[in-house]
Amino acid sequence: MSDAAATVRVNGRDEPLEPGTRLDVFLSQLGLDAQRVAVERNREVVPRSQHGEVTLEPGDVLEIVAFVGGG
Amino acid sequence: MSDAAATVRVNGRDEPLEPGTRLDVFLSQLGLDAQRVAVERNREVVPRSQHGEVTLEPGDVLEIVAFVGGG
Amino acid sequence: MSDAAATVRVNGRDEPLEPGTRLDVFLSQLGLDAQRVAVERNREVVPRSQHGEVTLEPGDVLEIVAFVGGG
Amino acid sequence: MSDAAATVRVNGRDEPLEPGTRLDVFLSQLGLDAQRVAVERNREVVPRSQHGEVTLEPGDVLEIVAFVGGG
Amino acid sequence: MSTTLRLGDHELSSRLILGTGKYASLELMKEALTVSGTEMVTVAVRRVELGERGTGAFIDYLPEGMALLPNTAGCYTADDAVRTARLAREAGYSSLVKLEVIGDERTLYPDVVGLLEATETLVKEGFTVLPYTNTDPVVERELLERGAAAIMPLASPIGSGQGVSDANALRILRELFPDTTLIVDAGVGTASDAALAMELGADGILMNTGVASAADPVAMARAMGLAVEAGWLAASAGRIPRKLHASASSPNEGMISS
Amino acid sequence: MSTTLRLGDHELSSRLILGTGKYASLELMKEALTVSGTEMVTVAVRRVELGERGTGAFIDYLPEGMALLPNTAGCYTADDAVRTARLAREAGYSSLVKLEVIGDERTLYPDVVGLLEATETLVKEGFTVLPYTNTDPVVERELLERGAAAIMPLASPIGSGQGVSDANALRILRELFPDTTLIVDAGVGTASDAALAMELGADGILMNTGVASAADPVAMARAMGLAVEAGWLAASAGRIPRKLHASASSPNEGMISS
Amino acid sequence: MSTTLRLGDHELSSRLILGTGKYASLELMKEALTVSGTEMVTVAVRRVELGERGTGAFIDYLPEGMALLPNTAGCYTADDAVRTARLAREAGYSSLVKLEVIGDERTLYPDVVGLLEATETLVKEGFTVLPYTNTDPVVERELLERGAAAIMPLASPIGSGQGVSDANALRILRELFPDTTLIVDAGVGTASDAALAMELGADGILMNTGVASAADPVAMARAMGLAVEAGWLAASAGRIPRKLHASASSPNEGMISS
Amino acid sequence: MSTTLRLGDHELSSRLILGTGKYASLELMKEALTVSGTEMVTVAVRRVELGERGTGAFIDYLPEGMALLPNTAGCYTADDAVRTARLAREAGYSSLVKLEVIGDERTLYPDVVGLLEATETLVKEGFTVLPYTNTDPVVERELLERGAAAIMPLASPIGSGQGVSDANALRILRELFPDTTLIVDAGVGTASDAALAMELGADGILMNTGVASAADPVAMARAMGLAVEAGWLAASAGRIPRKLHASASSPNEGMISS
Repeated sequence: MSDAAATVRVNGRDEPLEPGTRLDVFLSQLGLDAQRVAVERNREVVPRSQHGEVTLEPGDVLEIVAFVGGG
Repeated sequence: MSDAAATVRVNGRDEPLEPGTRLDVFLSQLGLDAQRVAVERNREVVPRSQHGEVTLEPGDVLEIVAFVGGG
Repeated sequence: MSDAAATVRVNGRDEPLEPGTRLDVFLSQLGLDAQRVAVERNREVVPRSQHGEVTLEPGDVLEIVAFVGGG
Repeated sequence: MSDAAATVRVNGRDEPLEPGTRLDVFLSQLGLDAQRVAVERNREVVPRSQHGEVTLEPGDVLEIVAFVGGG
Repeated sequence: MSTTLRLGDHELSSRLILGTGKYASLELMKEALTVSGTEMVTVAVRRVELGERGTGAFIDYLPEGMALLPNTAGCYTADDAVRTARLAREAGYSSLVKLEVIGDERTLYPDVVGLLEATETLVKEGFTVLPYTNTDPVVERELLERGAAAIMPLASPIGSGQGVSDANALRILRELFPDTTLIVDAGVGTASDAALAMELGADGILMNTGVASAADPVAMARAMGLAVEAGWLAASAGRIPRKLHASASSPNEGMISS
Repeated sequence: MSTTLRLGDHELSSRLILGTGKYASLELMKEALTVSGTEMVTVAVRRVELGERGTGAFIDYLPEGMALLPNTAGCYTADDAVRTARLAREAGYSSLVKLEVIGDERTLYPDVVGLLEATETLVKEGFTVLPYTNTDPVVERELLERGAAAIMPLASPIGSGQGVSDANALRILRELFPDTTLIVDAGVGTASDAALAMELGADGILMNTGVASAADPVAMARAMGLAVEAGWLAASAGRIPRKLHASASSPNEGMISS
Repeated sequence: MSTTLRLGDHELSSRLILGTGKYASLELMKEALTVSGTEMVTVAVRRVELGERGTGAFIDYLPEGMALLPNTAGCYTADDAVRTARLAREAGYSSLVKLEVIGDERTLYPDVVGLLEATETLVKEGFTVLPYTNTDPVVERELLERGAAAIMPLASPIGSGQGVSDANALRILRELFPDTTLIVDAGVGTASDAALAMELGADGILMNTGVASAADPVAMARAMGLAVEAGWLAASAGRIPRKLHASASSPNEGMISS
Repeated sequence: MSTTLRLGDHELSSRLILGTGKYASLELMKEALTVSGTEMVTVAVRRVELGERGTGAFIDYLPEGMALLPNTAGCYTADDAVRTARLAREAGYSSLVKLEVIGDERTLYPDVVGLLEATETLVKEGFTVLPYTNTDPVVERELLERGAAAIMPLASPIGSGQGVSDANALRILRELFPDTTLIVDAGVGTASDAALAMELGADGILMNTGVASAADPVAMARAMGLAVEAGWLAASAGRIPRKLHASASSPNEGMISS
């Protein structure tokens, strides 16, 4: 109920969310370089250009991916 | 308009139809042995047991088939 | 020198030889059925019909063979 | 009988032979470059170094060969 | 390992199923079918020719007691195949059908999307569906999930005589679906093709052109009957492993001395 | 095309010749030989074991009337092979011999120089010589010029189960020597190998390990008997040509309308 | 015949596309990619590991200027594949995608129904779709009708090293779709497999395990680069026909007399 | 593993040896030889044409520095081959010879008896003898015992383009003679054949018709040069094992959630 309980689901795990956190800030808090990852929020890709305009909501489901070796 | 113009479509060709002709009679007129053919009327199979109960209507579309050599 | 030392070599092993032993008798002493074996004496086949006419000499080299399973 | 009749067999054909012709001269008369051919005389190879020492005899059989395209 | 092949209500002693098309004459067909030992033949469903008597002629040339497996050859849509199958059931008093939904005229490869749809429809209507298909294991699984009674992958294109084009694919199918009836359908050109297909795990083989268009269909029919049985027996007999080098078959001991 | 295979004085209905080595028991051998339908078996010539009674046991397990084809397996020189052949003739009352002069222990490939020499000697002595050889057409011709009664190229190394390693080589031999008896000897591992070898033009097949060392020799023996006949029939039946694309086996006309 | 391979906006001098998975180290990967001559590599899309710095490490090991071809490997539904493709586009600034919708865990065969659906969706969204598929020509046609930019049939199962399991199938695809870009994707195990696939008509080859899991990936990468080019040249060079018999390469005339 | 091929006094960077017969023109030959990268070519020995100037023309079209490997093609007896070899040594200032003693006009198979005899004679005279032979390991051993510097088995008949007819035979030769120089001579028709022969263990390949009679000999020459190197590298790289099923090349973990 308290703000402290607010989370977003990131790559299958719950992560704490400061109310009003923007996506670009959130990525930065996670130590991620936005140029190297892609983000899906609630099944929609968030273009890199909009990272600064999107405010995360409690309960959001994020997928944050990058390229890895594969065939 | 006249009765003489009444036809059914049989295997892609128009055939004259006497009004009120039952399917079993029609097959007999065509010289076909009902035991050896299967009949579809307007896209529905007519079971052999019902050949005597079905009266053809002008414009009916019949497919009358039999087994032939095939692989 | 003594008669007791007289041997023939049979299938790679020395076998004692009674002086004057004929081949048919020798085979019989070995417990062999002449109808089922073939005999080579000093690199020449001895036809079955001549088994009774051949007298073994000390030092003869015999190969006595039969059919076995093979491919 | 006459000298004019003297021939050598070269590559399967008779060629006239001046008496006393040396092999190097003969090759030259045929328009051949000794550096590019090999010569067999009566089934023996004549090394290039000896072309000037060999005098052809009537009836000699010569094979004169060179490299050609082959696999 | 069962020594008979069960298809629908039929218990077949021969694992060879023959088509009945393309024979030079009905007499030749009858003789070929007879010597092959087959107990089931495929038949096609076609419009009767009006004005011609004797539509029964073809059927009369089938050896007595022969089980019929109607096909939907020539159908390019699920709907056509379903209608043809229904007519076949009415014509033949049996709900067994070799289901073909063709997707390409030159290769006669199946249209697997249409095939899945028609399989589902016909199974619901009580048919025993034997679908002619490619060798894709995912397609086979989906057919089986829709109730297909067997899988019938092609060895190579219909009538091509290429034999088993992809032995590995058949091995995979056998391993993935060990308890499914697997009939190799199409492409077999000669006896060794048939034996090989059986050794790779087929429960039976369906063929037509390889026999009917051989120079001597009767000899080839007999050859195919024997080859299918040979391949079946060999598969069950447990073949020797392949080795690079030799292994003597006669004893190494007991040689005469040199 | 003859329906029997003539070898020496024998007129054989089955074109399969089986070896008698390597069976787990003589009973198993007997059953396998019986179900295979073979009418001729190879046997080896070995020293009798002195002190053991019953050297005849092996022979007694051969089905009645079986023709014997003694071999010279294990001989590494022409001289050993010639002496072994002579002993075989004496033992078996027949001048038929499967001539082996082996040149390498691991591959059991023939020593063709020794083979040619032994063939010449034995033919002069009245033997009917069936030489086990490689697939080299020049060697085959020289064997025939020395009087060999047949050519017996290997399909692959003895006991290897590799089947027909070089199909092209067999095709060439058949074409170069159309009237020569050609027996494929060695390497066959399963039924499809046997059928294929026959289709490539063999008049018969000689095998041992493929049957005797199968998990179930009796089933494999039956499979091989059927496969050899199947391949023979298929070769005579005139197979369909191979095509890249398909050819429908059901009529293209007479489809119901969509 | 074009000497470059066009895929999306890329004009590639090398017709070899390499995967980047399974290398023992990133250094080894970099060296193998470099010596192979490839100009495009596949990459997978995976969740970043939170709490780990340096997610960019992998990308940094790709040789400069390398084009990226993201895949949807591991996706078992059209929906997952579509979402993964969208993320890949966002990550890579490019709309090229190797589309995989897998239908079976053991064989990694595609689910063609899902593949068709995902292809249609992504093409509408502007992607250049390169679908990994089976060798079924009807499936290929439907993919092309939905706008696929190429067809990418497997040679044999992913990572199996079986090489070209069905040469005839590739020949058929080349003939049916002469103007379509055809990339053989999966199954290549060694250089001759790659050359053969190109000779059968491929415009390029995509592989991963064959190189990355070789004992010496760098040597194999170089071998594959050469083999793909060799096969491409050979296909264009018009090979000699196969003959049963020989044809001398040296002149028959001019022999010395015996 | 050595990266050069030593033959006689020559240390060759390319493992491809090309013949020089059958080219449509000498210009075409020169270009093909040049792009192939070969450093050694075979040449035949033939009578000069009397009355024609310019017998040197052919030689002048060989790229500078090319090593010559004279052959005895067309010789049907050991004696002819020996005499031809001696003339070749005289003509070419080198004792390297590709020894052919042919036994059959249609297949151009060697006469192994004559080949063994000629090998023995020429080795005694100081020649470095490279004998063209069949794939029989016993023949190879006897050639080596007589001093042959290499074995040169055919892949298939000369000029036939059949490629590697008997892969197992080449594997056996490589295993039996691990330290012997093994050149595959004859039968290669396209790049994948060449790569395969190298992968099976060849140290080099000698070919003529496959290049010279291709529609575009220059493209094929380049293809062959690349394929031989590709096959050599692949053989040394340790290929992945063949598996029936698949093995994913992208990670199984880290998928987005469905």
